Amino acid sequence: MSLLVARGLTLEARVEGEIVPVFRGLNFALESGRALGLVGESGAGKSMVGRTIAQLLPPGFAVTHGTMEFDGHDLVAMPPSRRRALLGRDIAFIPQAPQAALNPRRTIGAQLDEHHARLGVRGRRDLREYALAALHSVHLPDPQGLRGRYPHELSAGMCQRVLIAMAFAGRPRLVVADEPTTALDATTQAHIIALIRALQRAQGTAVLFITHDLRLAAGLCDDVAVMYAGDIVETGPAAAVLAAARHPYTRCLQLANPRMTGPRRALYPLPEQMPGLRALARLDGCRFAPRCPIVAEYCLRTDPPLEGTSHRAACIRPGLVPAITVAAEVAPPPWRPAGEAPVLALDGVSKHFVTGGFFRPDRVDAVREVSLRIAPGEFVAVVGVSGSGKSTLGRLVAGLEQPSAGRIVLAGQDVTAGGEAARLHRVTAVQMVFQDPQSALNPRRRVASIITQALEAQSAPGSVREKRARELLAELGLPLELGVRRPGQLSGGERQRVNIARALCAVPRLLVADEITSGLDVSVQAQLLTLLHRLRQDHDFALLFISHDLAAVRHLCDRVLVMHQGAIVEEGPTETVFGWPRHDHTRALLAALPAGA
Amino acid sequence: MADLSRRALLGVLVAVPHSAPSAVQGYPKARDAVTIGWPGDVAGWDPNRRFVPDAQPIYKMLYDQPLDQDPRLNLVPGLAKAWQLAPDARSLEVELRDDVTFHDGTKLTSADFRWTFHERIAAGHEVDTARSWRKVVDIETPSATRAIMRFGSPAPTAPAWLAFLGSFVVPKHYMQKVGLAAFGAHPVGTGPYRLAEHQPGTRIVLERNDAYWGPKPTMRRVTVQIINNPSARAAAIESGNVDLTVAMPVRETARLGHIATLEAELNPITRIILLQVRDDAGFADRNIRLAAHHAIDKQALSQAFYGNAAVPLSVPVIPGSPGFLDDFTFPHDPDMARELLSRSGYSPAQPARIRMATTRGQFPADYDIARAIVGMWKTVGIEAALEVLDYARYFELNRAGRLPEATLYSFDNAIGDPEAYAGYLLAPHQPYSPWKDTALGEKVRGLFDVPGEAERIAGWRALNREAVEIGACMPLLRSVQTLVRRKDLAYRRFGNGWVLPQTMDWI
Amino acid sequence: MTVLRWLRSGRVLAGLLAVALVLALAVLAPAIAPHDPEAQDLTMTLQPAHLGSAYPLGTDALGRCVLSRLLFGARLALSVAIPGALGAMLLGAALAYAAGYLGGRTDRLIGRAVDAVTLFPPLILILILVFALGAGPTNLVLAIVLVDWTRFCRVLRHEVRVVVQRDHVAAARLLGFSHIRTLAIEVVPATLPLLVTLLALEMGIAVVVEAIVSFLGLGVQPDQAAWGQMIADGRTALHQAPANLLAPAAAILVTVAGFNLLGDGLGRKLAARLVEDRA
Amino acid sequence: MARLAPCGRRLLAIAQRLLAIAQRLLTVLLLLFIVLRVLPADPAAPAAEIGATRQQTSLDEALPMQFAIWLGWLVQGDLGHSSHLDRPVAGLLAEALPATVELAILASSVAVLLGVAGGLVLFALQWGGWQGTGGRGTGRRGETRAALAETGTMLLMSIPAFLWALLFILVFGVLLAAMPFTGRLDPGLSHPFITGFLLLDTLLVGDPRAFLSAARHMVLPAVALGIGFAPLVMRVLRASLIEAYQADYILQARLRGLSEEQVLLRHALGHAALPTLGLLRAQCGLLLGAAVLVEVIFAYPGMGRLLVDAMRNTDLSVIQGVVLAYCAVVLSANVLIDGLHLLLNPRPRAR
Repeated sequence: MSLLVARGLTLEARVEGEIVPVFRGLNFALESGRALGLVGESGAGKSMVGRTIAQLLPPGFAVTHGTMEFDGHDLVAMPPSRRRALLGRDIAFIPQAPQAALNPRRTIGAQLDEHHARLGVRGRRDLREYALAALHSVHLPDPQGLRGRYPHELSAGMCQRVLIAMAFAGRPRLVVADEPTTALDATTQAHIIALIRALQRAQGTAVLFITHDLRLAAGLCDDVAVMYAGDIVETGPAAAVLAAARHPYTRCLQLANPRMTGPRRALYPLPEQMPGLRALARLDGCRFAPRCPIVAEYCLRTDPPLEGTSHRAACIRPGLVPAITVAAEVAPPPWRPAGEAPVLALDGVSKHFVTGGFFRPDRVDAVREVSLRIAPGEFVAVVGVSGSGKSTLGRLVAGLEQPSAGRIVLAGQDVTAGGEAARLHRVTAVQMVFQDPQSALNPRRRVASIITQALEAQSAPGSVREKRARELLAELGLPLELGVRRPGQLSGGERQRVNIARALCAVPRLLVADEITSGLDVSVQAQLLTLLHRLRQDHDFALLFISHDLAAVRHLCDRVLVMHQGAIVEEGPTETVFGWPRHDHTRALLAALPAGA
Repeated sequence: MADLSRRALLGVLVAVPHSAPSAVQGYPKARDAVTIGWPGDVAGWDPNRRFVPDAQPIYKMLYDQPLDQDPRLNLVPGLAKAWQLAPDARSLEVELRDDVTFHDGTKLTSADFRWTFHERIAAGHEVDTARSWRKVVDIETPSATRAIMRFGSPAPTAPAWLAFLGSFVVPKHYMQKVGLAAFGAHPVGTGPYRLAEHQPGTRIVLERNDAYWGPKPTMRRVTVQIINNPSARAAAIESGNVDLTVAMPVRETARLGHIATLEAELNPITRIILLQVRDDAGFADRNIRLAAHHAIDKQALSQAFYGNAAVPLSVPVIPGSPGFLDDFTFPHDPDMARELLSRSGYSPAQPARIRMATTRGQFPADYDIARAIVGMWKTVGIEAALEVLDYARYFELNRAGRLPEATLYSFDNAIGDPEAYAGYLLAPHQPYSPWKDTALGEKVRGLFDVPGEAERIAGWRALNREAVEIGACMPLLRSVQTLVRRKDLAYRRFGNGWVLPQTMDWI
Repeated sequence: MTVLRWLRSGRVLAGLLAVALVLALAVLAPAIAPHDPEAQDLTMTLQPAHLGSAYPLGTDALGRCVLSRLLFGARLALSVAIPGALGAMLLGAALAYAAGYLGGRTDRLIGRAVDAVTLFPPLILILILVFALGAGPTNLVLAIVLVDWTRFCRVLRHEVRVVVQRDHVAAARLLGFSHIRTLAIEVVPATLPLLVTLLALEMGIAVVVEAIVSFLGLGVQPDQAAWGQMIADGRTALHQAPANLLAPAAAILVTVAGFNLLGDGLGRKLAARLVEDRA
Repeated sequence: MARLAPCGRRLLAIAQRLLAIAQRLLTVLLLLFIVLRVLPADPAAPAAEIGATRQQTSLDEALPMQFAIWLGWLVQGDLGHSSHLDRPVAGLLAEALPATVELAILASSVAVLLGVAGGLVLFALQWGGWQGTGGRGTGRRGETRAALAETGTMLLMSIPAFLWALLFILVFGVLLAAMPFTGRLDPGLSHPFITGFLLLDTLLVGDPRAFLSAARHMVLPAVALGIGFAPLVMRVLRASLIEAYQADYILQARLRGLSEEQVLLRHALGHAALPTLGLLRAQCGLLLGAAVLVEVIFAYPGMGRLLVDAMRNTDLSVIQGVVLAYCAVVLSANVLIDGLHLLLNPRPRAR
């Protein structure tokens, strides 16, 4: 008998007075001791599946039909007290943001003790023993010292280990892991996945693994289920799904992911994005139909059921799926004459911050003696884990920070000293695309006004700005009517494009892009990377691409710099660095990538 | 006479039936304790330091005076068993009791008398008694119980002054030993009570002095609750927080009188309400002063604030007292006021501007009277800016020559002598008088030294009239004391408005 | 557009109505007051309220019309509250923008000034300022400005810091905007709702301050028609003419509640942060 | 890493804090000096009233010198002498300061108790219990309730403390005659003075009647003062509870199967404590300001009464002393609350 079975599960929510389904008639089953990967982009409803198991739903959400059976008992209909008795013991959860999931005001030991006490451990000595054992089981060093620490004194990875220890402490029969590695650095990710896998194997636990990363799911799980807009569109053994997708969405998702091996093929830019809950409610037929490359007229009318035996897909034309392809190679960069003066030259640039007070100044060296050159039109990436100083480097180049030492030459002019002249020179020499479009776009302005802000600074007349706004919108592939909207009314992908458009308006010779693809869904990221490739063909600008996503870097950039603790530890053409890494840190970064990437 | 039958007197003055236990009272009450709601605090514990009439009853609990007054204000023996003023009024001999001890156990002697009325004044202590006893050139102390005061000029009112403001005997040895500051914190007197606790502005607690030389008070413990606000005092008596309180608005007093457990009294007393005026600044012009006086409708004030119980005055003495003039009235005449003002170039459109000060809550409706006067002045062409002060502040300001042109003032004359009215209200060297013009001042000064009684009184009557006619004095009303007490609390009613806890008893 | 959205909130509407009513009564006081608020009639003291009579709310201890004094009291209250709150806002906001935008030494200096002033309980600092400067509405306004600018400065500085750290401000600088222009276009508009909210709340505070100071008899002329003064007087006449106390108390309540509802409704989203009032 | 480092660091941090406090105090003194000695429109006025001749000597000096002389006196603990009450200011403060602090502490307790209770009720009303099981409909009804609650608390907040005080006297003091409302003790009882905190002192001298009487006298002033601040606490608590229940760790605690009571007591309230503390810190000065009126109305012998009387009598040394004492109270409260904050919040504060 299956451990966890969803039968015709329908979750509804009230959104602005309207009742809309979050998912409808969901069916899946998870056998004891096996791992099921629930894969989908944000908005697919996959996280709600986890919360439906605990019946801890946000206000306004309710299960209206169907059952979620755990060991033969319906969790939905069960009295809350019985359900709560299962939680933490038979059913355990591993959260997405480990540091936020621990109470910041209590020590690790206190939180472990609280959990162990609930599991029936009594007495101070026993609690201590259990805590030490739990911390030891997840390979945390110095368990004794750790008990007295607070969550903020631990890294995110360590916190996640603590939470994993808690999850597996009660020898649960089911562990629900909701994006357990998303908030972690690439190098930590792999360790956490391995840990979950090891504990699952050791305890024979069933795991429901919720993730946006198909390859990650395939690496950990026996089976995967791909969700799209509240429906499972494809399910089957992990290997089978990965090897031969039978639903166009799965296929598109795979093609939208840049690869770390093989030729740099183009990405599949799925148009638009997943419909929101309210749009969904009004959608008849197959939910993927509006974005489907192989849509038929019939698809718009009827919602297809999952078909097949072990590997099932909800598509009436699974045969056409393999035919969805992309260009095998991205277009090469436009030819440039050799020996041009670099658009950016850094010589021994350092930056340190002084924090703390009068008595104990703390010096943080964010960037140490970095020297680099970027040729006109060259796409250069800076990679490194968070805290490696790559963002500070970007801000130094853009002029948002002043270097503590060294020299910065931008388009032939020394701008190290700053000052008014340097600032005005920078306007056309360098522009920056910020990581978080939410913060980077003034919510009070209209899109057209935002993207022509550079002209506003030069006090250009309204007609000129209007014309330029239309040009930019067209170039960025945005509909013209978007010009009158405000950032709050745009989707994430649209916002990031507006963000880029504003930087391009000034026609800079160098664009600094700081983590512009992080936090975006795969399909949106693909759109953006494809867009940058295209813009490179039409415009003459160099790019300093700061990212922790090696695959995106490999897809986009010619040259890569690896930063570690503020210094550049390795530098070279992308293929060379990724193919034959020389520095340990580079190797560590590469090793952390999920298998099959 | 000293052993005046207090009980008998109580029977006469306070005929109150036994009442049922108070319903207002929330908690049990000791039979030998009483709580008084009082409008103001003492300005320090040195009884010679400031002349604040309202503080006198409190000082009288702690200290004794050489002479005392009976309820009808006759002089009676106090610390002095006998006294004798020389015919030329240039010396006064007193015979002190020999059984009086201070609270610290030391005996009262003529040395303390000399210290109080001569030595500490000569030593330059900052005390108001320096003014009332300025004529003292020496005090001889032939024995421990005898003292002879020698005056530089005739002092016909000296005996009365021994029973008046500030004339409390303080201990020489103790004061010299601990110093003035410490004395202020831990005062020592000879009175029927000793100070147990004092929270400035809030409460004074006194415990009975069981070694008292005189009749032993019934009340073992007296709490004086300082409540500035008249309505808070009313609420306090109504709710049973205090047993007796004074100086409430007349209407409020009447209302409280209807409550079964309370008794309300309206007692005409020896105080007068008047405007103390300056002879300079905005009041330098006599026309303005007289106009200000003519503009005041005293009858309306009495009606509005005292239910007509307060008699309007034209001279600064109470009717029936020696200095009173039956044949002189200063009329309420707004037209005359306007006329006088226009002579000096003022009108309601172009008003004369002055400042005026008033107390607030010191005597019934004081603040209202002041505001009413400001309103009356406004209609004739005097614009007065009003400020609030209390008596202690009045003296401070007057010393600094910074009093406003007019101050609403209630002057206590417990002894009823005209000298103690106009003599102090108008003498430029006195702490009370903001009138510093020496022409009038010399006349006043002269009258102090007239030994013949008839001549003296005639002089004061003439002076009273002149002062009013030149606008140096604006008498308003004879003061009425409003008092509300629990029906079962008896006290001795004094003609000068003293409320003395040592005379109280539960019945 | 934003204004329309605000108006749709019941709270804002209720607040606006209350404030508009008080404002209208204050402005029209000379025209609608049945009597001269200063005119006394000692034969008609402490008349109880009687709607049909010449004194709808009765008279006070000096026989003055309570209704007229109430109306003129509104005039005084608003003539202290409005300039006081506006002045405090102008001073506080100017310093907050300077501190929040420039940061560094300027920020520390202004922060220290705010720190020092906020060590004084605000009302007490106002009282001693009034004591030092002398009584009168102008000095009271000055005292309110000199004390309450910190309320604006503290909260607003925090908000400005948050906005300034947003990337669109950096972007504006990169695109060639001058500091002034960046501040005016990218920063100030984002903080306006907060400013308007604070202003409304401050007006309520200033009304209470005026009432308190006149209740204590320290701020305004003793014979001026002021709500606090009326309450102090009304205590004495509570049993004869309760309207003497209740009318001004109700007036304070309506005015303050009006300003508070207005401010609260406007700053609904910010409310949690505002009541915390810490920066 | 080095075990010694945290200790040394803590010492440095404390030294730094002390320096900052000293600096703030100096600024306060300067401000006070400016307001009381430099600003007065009629400079002769207070100067003439300074009273004690010793203080007058400094008035001939230049202003900075005067300030220095004044500081010198303060450093020696000399707060001057009251010209009006003829007593040293330090002595007056020794009695008035504990009284005011006692009132403020009780009033804040009232505010916190009422506020926490009310905040929990408001929160429960809005969320229909914190079962978190969703349930359709809580959304809209909750919103209406939230709006009502916010409006209600806002209306309550619009009543200034002095109106509460007058109302309480009227209702509980006069109409019901249930509570005393003047002073601090029944007349028959004596006022012990050990620490100056009456409730504490009556206990220390072992006088239960005095303690009860003092407690009864405290009720109306403390409630009148505290009740105006309770709605603020309510709102902050409600807002921070809502915030807390959106925190990941609360969800995680529930997912571990903790009961709702455990979640509330062990996790959510802890989250809400910090903003509430922050509120108390910010409101401390406002509370003391409102206490002035409450003290005046209840004839309560605290610093507020002393100050108002001193202002009426232009008793400059008392005004200076009292205001300084107020600042000291605010400063100590700040330091205390900051300490508590550090204790409750292990995370270093982001600056």
